[in-house]
Amino acid sequence: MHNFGPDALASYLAVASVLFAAGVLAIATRRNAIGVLIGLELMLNAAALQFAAYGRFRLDGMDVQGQTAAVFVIVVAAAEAAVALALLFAVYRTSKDIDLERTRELRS
Amino acid sequence: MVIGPLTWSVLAPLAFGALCLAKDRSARWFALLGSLVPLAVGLAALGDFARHPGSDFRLLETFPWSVALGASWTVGVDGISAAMLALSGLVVAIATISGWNQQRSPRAYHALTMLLLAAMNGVFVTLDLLVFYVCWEVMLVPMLLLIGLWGGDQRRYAAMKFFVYTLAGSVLMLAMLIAMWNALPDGQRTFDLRVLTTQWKLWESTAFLGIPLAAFGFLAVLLAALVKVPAVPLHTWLPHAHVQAPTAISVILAGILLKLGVYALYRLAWPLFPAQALHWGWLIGLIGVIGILWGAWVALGQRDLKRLVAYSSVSHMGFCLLGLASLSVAGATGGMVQAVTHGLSSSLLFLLVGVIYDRAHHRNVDGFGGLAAPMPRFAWILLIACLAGAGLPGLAGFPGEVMALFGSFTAGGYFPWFAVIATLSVILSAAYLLWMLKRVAYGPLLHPEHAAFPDLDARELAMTVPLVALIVLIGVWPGPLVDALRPSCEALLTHVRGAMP
Amino acid sequence: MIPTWLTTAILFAPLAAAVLTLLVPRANLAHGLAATIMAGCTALAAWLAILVVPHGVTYQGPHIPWLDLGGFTLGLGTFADPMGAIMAVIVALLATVVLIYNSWYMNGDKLAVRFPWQFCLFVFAMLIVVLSDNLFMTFLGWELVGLGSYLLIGFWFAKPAASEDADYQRLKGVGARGVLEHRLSPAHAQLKAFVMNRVGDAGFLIGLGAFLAAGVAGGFREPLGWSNLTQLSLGGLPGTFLGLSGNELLTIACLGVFCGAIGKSAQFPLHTWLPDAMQGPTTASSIIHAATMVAAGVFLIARLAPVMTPEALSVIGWTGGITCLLAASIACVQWDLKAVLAYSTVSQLGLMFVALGAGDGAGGTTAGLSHLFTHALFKCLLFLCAGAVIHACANSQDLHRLGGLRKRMPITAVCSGLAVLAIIGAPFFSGFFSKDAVLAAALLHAEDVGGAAWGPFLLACAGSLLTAGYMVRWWIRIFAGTERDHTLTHHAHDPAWYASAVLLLLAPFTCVFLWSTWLSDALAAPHTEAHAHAHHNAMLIASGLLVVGAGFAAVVFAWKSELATTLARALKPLHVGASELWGIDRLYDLVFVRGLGAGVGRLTAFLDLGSRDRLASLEGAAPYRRSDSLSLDGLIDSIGRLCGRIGESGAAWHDGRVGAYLAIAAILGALVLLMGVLW
Amino acid sequence: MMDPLQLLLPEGIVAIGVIAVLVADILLPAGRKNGVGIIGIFICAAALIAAAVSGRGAVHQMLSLDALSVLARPGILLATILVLIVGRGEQQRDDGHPAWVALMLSLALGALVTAAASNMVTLYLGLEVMSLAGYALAGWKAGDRQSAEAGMKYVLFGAAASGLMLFGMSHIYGLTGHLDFRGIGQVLSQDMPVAVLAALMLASVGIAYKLAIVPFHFYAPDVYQGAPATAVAALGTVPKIAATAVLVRGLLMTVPSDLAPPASFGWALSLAAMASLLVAAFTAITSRNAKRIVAFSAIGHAGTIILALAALPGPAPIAAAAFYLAAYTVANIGALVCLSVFENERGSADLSALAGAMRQRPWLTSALCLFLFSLAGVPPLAGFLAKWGVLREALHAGAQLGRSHLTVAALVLLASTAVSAWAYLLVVRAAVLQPAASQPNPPRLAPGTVAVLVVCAAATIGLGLWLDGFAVIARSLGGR
Amino acid sequence: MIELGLFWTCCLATVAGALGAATVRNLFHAALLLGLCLAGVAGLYLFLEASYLACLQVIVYIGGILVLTLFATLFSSDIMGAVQRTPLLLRIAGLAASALAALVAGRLAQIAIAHAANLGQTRSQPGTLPDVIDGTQAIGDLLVGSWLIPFLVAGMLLTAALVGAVSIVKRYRRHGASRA
Repeated sequence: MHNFGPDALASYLAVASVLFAAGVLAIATRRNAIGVLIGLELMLNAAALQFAAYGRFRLDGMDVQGQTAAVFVIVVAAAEAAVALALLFAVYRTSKDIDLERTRELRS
Repeated sequence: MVIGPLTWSVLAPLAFGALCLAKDRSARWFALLGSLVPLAVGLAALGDFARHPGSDFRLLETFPWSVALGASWTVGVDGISAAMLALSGLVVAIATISGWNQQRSPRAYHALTMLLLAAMNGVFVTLDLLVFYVCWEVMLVPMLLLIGLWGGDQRRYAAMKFFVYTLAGSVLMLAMLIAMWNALPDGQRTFDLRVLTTQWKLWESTAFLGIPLAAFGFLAVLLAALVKVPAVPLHTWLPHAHVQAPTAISVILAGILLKLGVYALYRLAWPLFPAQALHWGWLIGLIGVIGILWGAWVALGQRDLKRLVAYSSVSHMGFCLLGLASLSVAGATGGMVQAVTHGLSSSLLFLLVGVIYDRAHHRNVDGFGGLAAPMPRFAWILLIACLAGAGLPGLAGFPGEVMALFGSFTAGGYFPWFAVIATLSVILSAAYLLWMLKRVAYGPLLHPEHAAFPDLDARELAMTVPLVALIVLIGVWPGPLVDALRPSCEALLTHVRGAMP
Repeated sequence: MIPTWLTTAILFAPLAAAVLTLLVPRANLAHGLAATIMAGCTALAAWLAILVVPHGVTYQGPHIPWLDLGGFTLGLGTFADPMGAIMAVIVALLATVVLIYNSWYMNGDKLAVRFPWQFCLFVFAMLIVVLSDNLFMTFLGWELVGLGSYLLIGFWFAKPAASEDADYQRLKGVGARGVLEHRLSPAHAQLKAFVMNRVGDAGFLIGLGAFLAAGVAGGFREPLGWSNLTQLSLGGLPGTFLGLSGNELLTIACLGVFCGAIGKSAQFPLHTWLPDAMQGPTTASSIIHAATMVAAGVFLIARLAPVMTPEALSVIGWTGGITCLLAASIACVQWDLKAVLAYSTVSQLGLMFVALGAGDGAGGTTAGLSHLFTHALFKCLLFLCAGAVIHACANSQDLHRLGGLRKRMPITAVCSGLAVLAIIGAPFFSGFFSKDAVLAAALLHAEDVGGAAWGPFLLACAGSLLTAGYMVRWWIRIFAGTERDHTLTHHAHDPAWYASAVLLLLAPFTCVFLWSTWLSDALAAPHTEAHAHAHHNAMLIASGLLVVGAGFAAVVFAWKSELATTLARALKPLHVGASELWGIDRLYDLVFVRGLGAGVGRLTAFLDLGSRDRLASLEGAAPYRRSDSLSLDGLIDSIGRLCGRIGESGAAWHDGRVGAYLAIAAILGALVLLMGVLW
Repeated sequence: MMDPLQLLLPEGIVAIGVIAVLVADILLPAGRKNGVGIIGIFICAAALIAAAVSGRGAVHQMLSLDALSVLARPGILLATILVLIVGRGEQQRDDGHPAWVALMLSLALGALVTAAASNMVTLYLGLEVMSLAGYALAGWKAGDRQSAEAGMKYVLFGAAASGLMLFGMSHIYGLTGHLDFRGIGQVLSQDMPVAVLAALMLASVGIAYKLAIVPFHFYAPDVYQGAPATAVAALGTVPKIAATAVLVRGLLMTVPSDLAPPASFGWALSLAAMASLLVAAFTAITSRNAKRIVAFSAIGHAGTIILALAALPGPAPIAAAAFYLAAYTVANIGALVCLSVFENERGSADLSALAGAMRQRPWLTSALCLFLFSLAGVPPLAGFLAKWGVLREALHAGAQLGRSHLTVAALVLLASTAVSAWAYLLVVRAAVLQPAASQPNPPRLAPGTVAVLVVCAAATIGLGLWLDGFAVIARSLGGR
Repeated sequence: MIELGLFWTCCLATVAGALGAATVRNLFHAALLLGLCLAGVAGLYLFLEASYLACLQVIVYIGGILVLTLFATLFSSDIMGAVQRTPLLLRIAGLAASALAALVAGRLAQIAIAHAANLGQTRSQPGTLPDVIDGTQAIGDLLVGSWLIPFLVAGMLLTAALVGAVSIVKRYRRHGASRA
């Protein structure tokens, strides 16, 4: 297929889709909160990659908005990870565990 | 702005209810005063209608509320609502006397009673559909708390069941209300019942989920009303509520709350959707007949006195439905008379059950016997109450029942047959009430310790004797009451018949 | 001219007496006051009768509308015609004398002070029935009469059931095997009487409704007035109503009203309350359950005679005939002296209905009314005599133990003897005259119509035969022969002078000459060749029945008493059947009281709210049981439980797993996107 | 075009407030840090005043200060003030109070930005500011296991939702070449396949998550139950106001033509609304924790709000949604403040722990009942009138505009009202009807808490009687 | 040719890293695989002429987030050991969710490629490596230009995150488990 390659949009979108799906998979199936966090990063990367790719492949040349949006995604991801890790620490302090199967005091 | 008597009949209970919160000792006096205001207003209006019969709305007042929504505080009474207003004042006054010695948080108790009264009066006097609905729902809350806080062992179950059951019954009415409002042309939207009544053709021609809006609205009002009446098979909240509620609240429940269902049919279902009423009248009649018989038969199988009286209410309220549905003047008027008189007689019965519950601390009918010897006054009044319930001529139970029956006999369609079936209830009502009377009051004294029961004291006489007097009065001379109610019923039926194709 | 206040005054005198005596705390005073007022009332009633009866006029008194129901009104008003006037006199007279008698009878009873006002209330109600000018007002009085009966049957409300009453067990007769002793008490008897009357009244109401429907359809403003009802039958009927022809509607109406009469007049199949009603004071029974109230049914049917259709009449005749024989057969084997009288009342009322069933043309109405009037007086007398005996013999009512009282109670013996002669229809006694008229009417009707119409006549004859037998037996066992139980009877004596005077006052009315021709004239009995012929035949038949019945009884009970035992053994099935009251009480107790009443009541109660366990566990104290969903309330709760179940299955998804949360959200979201938008 | 600085004055004040609070935290000595709460309250008040005077306009196609944000701003700020007042009373001796205030202000800032966002980037960032502040607030109860768990779940689910949203945004960007709503709308109004709406829906997942709409509601029960009640009062209201505002703007600016079915946003909205209502009502009745019940009720109320939005376009549905939000906000804050008092005194908001509340604190329990009845929609309280407005819009769209699925949705709303009434009654039963052994006399409530409750109660009753409210709001939106 | 090889290597690294990070049992390995994935994405950024983004990716993600993550795996009681398995139902659901997510993403990508109005599916001037300065400059211009507001908001976001994270850690370090 000629549509795939460094110069084709489809290849980036495909990679991003895989990242996205892998992220969903990780979030859904990981028992360990860190694993879920890893999945989250995968999803965010998929989005960022797609932003960058879409920004690049415009009819009227490169649109820097895509890249910039991706920058924000990375920044927010970092901030999110920090807060998430802080809360994981809190859970670890109170439950001595961050296994999501075992820290389920809140449930119906 | 001058506030007129009808607005006062809603405001006064609210104001006195607020005063009730001040002090434990004075709360009951304020509650009594608060209930006397609507009683006075209602009686005055009723007297006016009895002297000058007419189907018009009197004592009209209007205060604008929302022009955009077409909602306003519009009040006015015709004979029907005047009678209901007087009844509510009377029954709450008597219930207040019944709860005179309430020890547990009397302030809250009396204040909630007043809130309940205000809401009920609001329903009776308003001519605005939105206000009607608001008051209709508001009364659930004080009732919930009154049953749930001052009730018997299973009060929580009973109170919550009452609340959710009646709420579920009336939610569709909200949809109806809004759909009707939407269906009106822009700029003419209003909740004024007098206007809405004239628009009945519009509800017939507006579609709602594939059926005419009128059909949906009729169903909605019907559901709300039948739950409150309560009509079989939507009645099973009633025995729980009655059994668990304190005596005074049972009195209010039986005396007024149930009448709201009937009132809603008279004020909403029939006027707003006359064509539907014509079409489905037989069904209401059938429901009424089924309720009459079923309630009576279940009452026959009861051991708990309160439950027995509760089922007698189910049975008696069936006559209201039958009478109204028959679309005859005699029947419709009779249904309303029955609503009033049942308010008196069932209140009396509940009061008397409360009297012996206070003494024996149980309500099992098999646990009594021969109380007529130590408590002759009690036994005589109980006899009158039972006979009134059984529809003996000369007592209040008779006119309404017989008018409803005669209305059905003279109506067409299935109604004569309904009346034939409903007539069986004269046997059953005599059976369950007098059997109860026999088991409670007559025969040898079952428990020697009951010999020490004191007869009715001054307070108990004060709450029962007015009811007895009214029961005899209306039974002997129902004319004024009927004269006050009949023109409104006649106008209603004329309106309904106008929808005949 | 009749003063306009006259009927009203007659009507309200008893009410005034009731109200006044209610305020009087002393028994004698109350009795005296009531008797005085009732005496005045009797005088007024007599005046009215004098004004009305000789001229055969009808009088419409004041009338007011009571309920204005749009298209029609239901009114209250007074009305007098010969039959009503005579009835009013009889009611007032008997009330007066019974009040006097009762002041002796209840002397010393703590409850005696209640008697006059309850009694006067009853008389008021009875006079409403008698003097009303429309069917609706009659119904009002009808129901109030029931109330009076209810109150007076339950006069001694605190008495225990017979099965637990030592006195009753000591004194009871051995023959009453069909009586349900655990249900035999004033408190139960009053309930039974009221409810069984209500069964009839339900029919009455339906009849009333049918008349009303017909009347309203016919355009009458006051559809239930007597004259309007008469017009109805004369062609004022609508063509069809509810798919019924006018005649059918009228028949239904008549039969409905007759149901009321069946109840009030204790006709088969609603006769079982009357024997139980003997639990009340004998004095009350004498007028309520013998003379007047039970006759109200007859009076009402006679009143409606112009309206009655042939179909309705034949039902009336048959019912009367069956009742007449049935009750007589039971009366033959009763050993309780009041029970014999009670069944004899039922039987005699049946006889009256046989007459009414013969129809106006055959003279049935006048015959029935004549018998009603004569019966009222002699049956009242019989009851008062019975009361004297019971009072004298330590409350014993057992025909086994009484006997030979003629020497100790001569006045009572003579008076009751006269009354017995009257009831068995001995010549020169009032019963002879009226019973002859009844049989004549039935005979004439049977001859006219033929076929099944012979049934009532034959049943009436059989009943009359038995009547002669058991009444003679009754008198012989009480007054003739020798003392059987000295302990019971040795104190016996006639009642106090004023009570004896009452008996003596009533005794002359058993004589035929006080009644005969003027009564039939007053009631406008037809006088034709056929009637004369029928009377002739009926007289022969009646005399024959009398001779056979009374003679047989005299032989058996006065002379060869072992013959009775032999006979009982020979006719064992009949004897046992009659002793068991033909099983009717037991059947009713099983089917209606325990079955349709308590049984169905419990069943519907279960179907409605569920078992008692369920009610006890509503706050969640006990586990939920599947069977409780069968009940209506359980079903409603099941809806709630279903909501809870749905909620629980919904809540199961909220199990605290973040991964699952995202998976579900992603799956649902993706499915919506894929199905709704992307493809 | 107005000066952006003036337009964004409230946002600016709040942003500076965050910094000011942090500075104050450093300056104040330990044990005296409680005064910071006052600063927070004044900052919000100042922002409120600024919001009243700042005009309307757009900033760089990033923020749009239109009628919606003008309507949302006071709501956000007032809710924040109420929570700040309560929090100040609650955290008398907590040295973390300044940080808490800073986070609350951040939450408000995020909400302000979100409510005004007219660009995917600002929308995303605004939501994230709200989220990040919220995550920390949820886990705020020091050393509390449930609070920590709530925070963790909040952050994990929230980040996942924002991941989904970002993914959708990137596709929108790719498909249309624009990140601002207007540009997107312009492209979408040209010839584009309907499927593009899928990207929009994906991008609105973040909003759905903030509103707690099925199926993005799962976190809500757990978080509400575990997080401190005061935090929940903020988390359950402030973001919802913002999310609703931006959802309306997004719908109006991006989604082409009308919202009529099939295969459109309107359909999806009513579907989600019905699902939310039903899930909330049925699941709530099985809950045994008052805050969890409030959480489920919040889900149902979110469903009601988007039911109103499904009746777009036109000012009336927005007015209905706005009124609903107002009614919901006061009642929700009021209820949670009451519950927070009980939670702090009794250690838990489990239903079993509420027994005897009426005996112990009659007025507070009465207030709780008032708020719960308002949430349940009992007239004449605000919740009823609000529900009335939404029903009116839904039935109007259903009958008069021919979207009959909205009529069905309205009936579902009514059914869920009846079912969820049971859930509220469970709380009422536990607190009012359930007797308990005698409890000690409780300490006096902090005056701030009392004031907040009085304000909420007055608003709950007052809004319920303000029938003209819809018309007034609709008129203020009329400029659109 | 080398460029093409590098591209496919990056793609492979990204995909393999992502799938591995999502599936391997050992959490530490998963974190390392995430690093691989992130590096691959950084490479792809270079191919998209987004060198600034690539730098940011390397510094922030691989440098910051990954280290944090690796560090945090130490909380876990089962860093290297036998990981307890996720419930089967949840794994199936996760797979389904992931498959559906892939489907949605793929479909959206397909639509984008087929229908997007102003989207070029291939790069107009292939072959040259990105001009680092220009791209970065453009980003900078944008951030102080029309994207100033997001830029400022991002600053507040970082502040909030910082305050939140620090205070949470502080609060929980002080208190142990209070509710068992």
